[in-house]
Amino acid sequence: LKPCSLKELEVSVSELGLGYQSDETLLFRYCSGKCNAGRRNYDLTLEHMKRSGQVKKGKARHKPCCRPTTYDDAFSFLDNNYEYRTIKEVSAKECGCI
Amino acid sequence: LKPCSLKELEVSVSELGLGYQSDETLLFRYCSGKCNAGRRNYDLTLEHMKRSGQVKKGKARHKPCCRPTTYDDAFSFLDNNYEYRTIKEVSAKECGCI
Amino acid sequence: LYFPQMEYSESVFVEQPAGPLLQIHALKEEENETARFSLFKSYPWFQIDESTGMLSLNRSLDRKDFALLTNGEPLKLKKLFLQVAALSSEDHKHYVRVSLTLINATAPPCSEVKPRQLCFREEDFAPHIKENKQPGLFRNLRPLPLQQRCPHINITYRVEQDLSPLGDVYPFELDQDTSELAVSVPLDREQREEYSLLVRCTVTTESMVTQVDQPLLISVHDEDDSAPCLRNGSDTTEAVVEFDRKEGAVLGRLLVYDADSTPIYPRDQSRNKYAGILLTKDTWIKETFKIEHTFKETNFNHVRGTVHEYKLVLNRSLPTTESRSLQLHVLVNDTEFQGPGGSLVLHFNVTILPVSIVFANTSFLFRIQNNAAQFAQIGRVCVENCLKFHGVSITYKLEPADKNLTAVAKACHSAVGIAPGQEGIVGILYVSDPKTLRRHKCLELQYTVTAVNKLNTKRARTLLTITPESTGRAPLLTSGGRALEEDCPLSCAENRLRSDCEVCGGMGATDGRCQWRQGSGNALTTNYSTCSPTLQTCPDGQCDVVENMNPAICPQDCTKLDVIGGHERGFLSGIKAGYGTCYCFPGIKCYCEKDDISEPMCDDVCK
Amino acid sequence: MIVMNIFGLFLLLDGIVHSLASSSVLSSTGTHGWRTPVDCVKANEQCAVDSLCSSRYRTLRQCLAGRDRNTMLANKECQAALEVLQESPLYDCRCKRGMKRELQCLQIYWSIHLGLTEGEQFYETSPYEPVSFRLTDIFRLASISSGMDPTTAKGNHCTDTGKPCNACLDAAKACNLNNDCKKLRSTYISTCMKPVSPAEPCSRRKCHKALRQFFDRVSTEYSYRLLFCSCQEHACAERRRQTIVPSCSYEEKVKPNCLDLRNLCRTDHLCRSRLADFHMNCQTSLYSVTSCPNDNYQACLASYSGLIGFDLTPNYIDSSSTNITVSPWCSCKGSGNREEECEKFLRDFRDNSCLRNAIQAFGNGTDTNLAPKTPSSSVTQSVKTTVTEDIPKPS
Repeated sequence: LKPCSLKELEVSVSELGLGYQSDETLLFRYCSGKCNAGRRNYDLTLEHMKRSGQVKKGKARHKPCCRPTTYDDAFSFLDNNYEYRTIKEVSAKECGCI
Repeated sequence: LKPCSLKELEVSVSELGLGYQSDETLLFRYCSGKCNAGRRNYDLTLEHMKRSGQVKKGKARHKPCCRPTTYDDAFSFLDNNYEYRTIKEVSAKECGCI
Repeated sequence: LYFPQMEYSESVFVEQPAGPLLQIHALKEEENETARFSLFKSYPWFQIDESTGMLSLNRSLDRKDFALLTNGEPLKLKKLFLQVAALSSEDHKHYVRVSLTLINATAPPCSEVKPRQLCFREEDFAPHIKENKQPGLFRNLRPLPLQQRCPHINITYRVEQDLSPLGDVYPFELDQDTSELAVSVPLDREQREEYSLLVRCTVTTESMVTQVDQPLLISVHDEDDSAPCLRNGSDTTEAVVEFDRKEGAVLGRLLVYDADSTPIYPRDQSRNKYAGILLTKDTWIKETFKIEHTFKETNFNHVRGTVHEYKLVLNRSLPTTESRSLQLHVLVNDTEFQGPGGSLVLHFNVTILPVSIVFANTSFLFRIQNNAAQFAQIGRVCVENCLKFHGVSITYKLEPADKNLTAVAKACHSAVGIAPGQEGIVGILYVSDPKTLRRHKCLELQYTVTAVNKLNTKRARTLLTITPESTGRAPLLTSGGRALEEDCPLSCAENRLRSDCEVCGGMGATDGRCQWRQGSGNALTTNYSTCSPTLQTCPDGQCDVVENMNPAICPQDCTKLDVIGGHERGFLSGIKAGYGTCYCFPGIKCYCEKDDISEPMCDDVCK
Repeated sequence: MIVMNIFGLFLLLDGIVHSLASSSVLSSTGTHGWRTPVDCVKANEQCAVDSLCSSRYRTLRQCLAGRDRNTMLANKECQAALEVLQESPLYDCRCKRGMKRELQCLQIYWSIHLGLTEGEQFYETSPYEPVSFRLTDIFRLASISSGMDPTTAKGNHCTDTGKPCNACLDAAKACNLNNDCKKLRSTYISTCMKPVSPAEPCSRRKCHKALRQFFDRVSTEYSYRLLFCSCQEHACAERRRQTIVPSCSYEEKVKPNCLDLRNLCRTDHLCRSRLADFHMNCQTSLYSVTSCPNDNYQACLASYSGLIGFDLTPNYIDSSSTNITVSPWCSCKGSGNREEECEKFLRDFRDNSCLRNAIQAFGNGTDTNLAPKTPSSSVTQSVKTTVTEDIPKPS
């Protein structure tokens, strides 16, 4: 599995699955991949605490996750009823292991 | 399950599991809880893309994770061999759903 | 003097021989006027005859001249604007613009010139004649340069009038020799403001006779020669002030007509200006009423005229106690009409009725479930005719009817509050302290409700009874025996599933339980699924005063925060339309998502 | 009829003074030789370092700023100032669309030209330098990016068989794949759709500003495709009509009088310049193949798009795909005696064969070699001349 990075896919607005119907398309960018090199002392400690029962399992995450750190600007488009819509934070701009 | 927030635990350095032996203690703070209200349009879209097969499952995370957004300053202590040690980014300062 | 067209235009080819270009006409406004023509700026190539107004090319334009004129830019054609001045006898100068299209090519031979070009100029502006003015020549039909260049081609014109609806004979004559058109009598725009002629041109060469037709539209320009009139309308109207006592309320309106047209441009120098003056010295009247005047174009049998509207408007809000009758007179004056009858007077018979603040019903009766949640709305109280009020602000106060109550009874009575709704016209009753209602098992609550008019402290009182009722429903318990409600979120809106919604209560829930609205449709819809404290008022597109008391009550109507997923915001707040189910984390954000999620998808990456 | 309250001094100097109005021809008596025109900001700087020029320019500005402009202009000093300035580079300076300090350049231009012209002109000379873009270039651009080239847009329907071609949709797709275009388009849409108060569904001023920024900064390769896409069916034409978010930027409850709107525009130097540019570059010309002055479609399209985001913002008046009619949001009701002038102003938008040919040529990616519809004789009375019968003369 490749390290955490930005991927992109050209999709129509309808294909976003948010409920908007529009044939306009956009570049949907998302974060995918592993965060091997992202762990900190915190993660090591937390993992140890969970193993040693000091912290209940399943509640606190001891691994960084590959997630967007910033998002593209709001995206506006004309839907199929000729109404203008705007969607915020739908596409990632930068990814990181957090 | 409570929303993502900061928890704390007083532990000795030895209990951190990082291999240092010192009876000094510190407040270990970590992030735990649910990220119900943290999802963005990005997450809804990514989940839909994974369901519809446009994005391979198991690669990209469609939920925010409850993680530290900032860390406490480095922590220094005297270990049991009377040597001074410093550990960085071991304790969380602030948490967030990212 | 005036020029009978907005602009003149003609084209000039390079190396075109000197000769006549354009005949400029100036028509008289007064009998004794004469015009002396001149070019505002002189050019080496053009000159105008002082008395006849004939603009001519006095030396032809060569390629060098053209380059000079175009600053050396490689252009095929160049527009040059001349200003022709006409000086009248009283030393008043009038200007008209002549746009010459200079063409960087030699003129085509006569054989290549089409009949239409021989007969009519390419770009010509429609002529206009001022009403009530002197007759005179106003247009030369013939393109003069071509007349000079192709003398062997015989051109004759005939002018025909179209089938005029008014059946009148057009007052225009054509001089066959000079091909010039003249208006033969003073015109009256209020009779007719447009004449549509058909100009028939016959081109005769050695081999061919061709006829070319072209319509010619002559418009008649207006002057202020009509007095204001009522056109069998009335100059008097009744104006009653009762429930709408708010500043700006329109009490009555009257119309005045003018056969003249009234341009709305240029705004500040608009001709045919009308004034509407309230004829009074009484300061109370001046402070209480004002006249608003607007006008717009209208049509009197195919001719544009003007209709002026005078509205009597409240200049300030009137107290409910104000009551009087009076007649107001408004002087309407056509400030620019010189003749007699330039003004008339309108009359408004004003009757101001007092408005009483009374409760129609002798008492109010309401029921409330004893497990109603905080901010559950109980009902609305309102003085008589309150929904018709404008500019009348009422405050409502709730006091226990019985002055000496026990401590518990006092506590019970304090569990209900009243808030001013709908611009301070109604009083909305709501549960402010549900725990007290439940703890003390409060029985019938008896209040006196007082309505006070803010402006003049007139008040009205009546009895109000609220009867808490038990639902008889046992609280649902968890497997561990704990009341399920304790696991419920503070806000009904937070429940995403029907199953959670209907077992939980939440702020604003009238019978202690949230109510589920099952939406319809597969796209964005106003009928989205959602969990509400009471479907009667939430969501209804209105964030009312009680709902606005806490973000957890009805975010569907009141949220101004982010909404994630397919949605359309309400005009100022709330969610007007959503996709699937809309649910909210009050104070954070709302979501609108597909509601048929069979099982949440959590692959290995999301743990 | 333009009745001028006369400049007293002009009467005196009538025969001598040669201050040319709208064309840059130099005085007829002396030929000053031809100067390469500079931009007005530079010309102003050159004038500033010349004591004679700078003092006269200051005088002229005072003359124009005075309460009764005409009488002020009639006095000797003002007249002398005009004479000197005709010798300075300020006299025929020009500006460039999108140049740095464009507004300042235009203010300088009009400060000179308002002094030279007599009263309100129907057509004013454009302050902008003529666009010398060769015609075919913009159409090669249009043909590349209008879906003919598969690499630029996803599933470019115009070449797919079966699915109705929607060039405006493809233009939106292409825009959404370009960062600048997507960002600035989303900015103007969200700005124009944002409610301000119960009585104000949007801020027209902010919407106009965002639209101006879009058309100034986004390459015409994307902005023209959105604005001038060619349509064969209603959906495409309605999308084209919606491009400038007309509910906020264009429509208003009451339609103002067009002369009123033009007057409002002319109180703002930028709008005044864009209108003059539109008139200059889109005025139907009977002597050119394309009906456009000097056959320059690009100049006409550029000046049409230059009007968007101003008081006179024009738009397609309906979503008909068969004929293209654009107009500012105004009517000629209440024009009084100036109805003809108002109708003519409106015809320059609604019945303009140069503009229509330019839009169609861009939309179809055609070049001028394909002879467009023969330019209709746009006799001011806009009624066609009919040649009835040719009767051979009996020999």
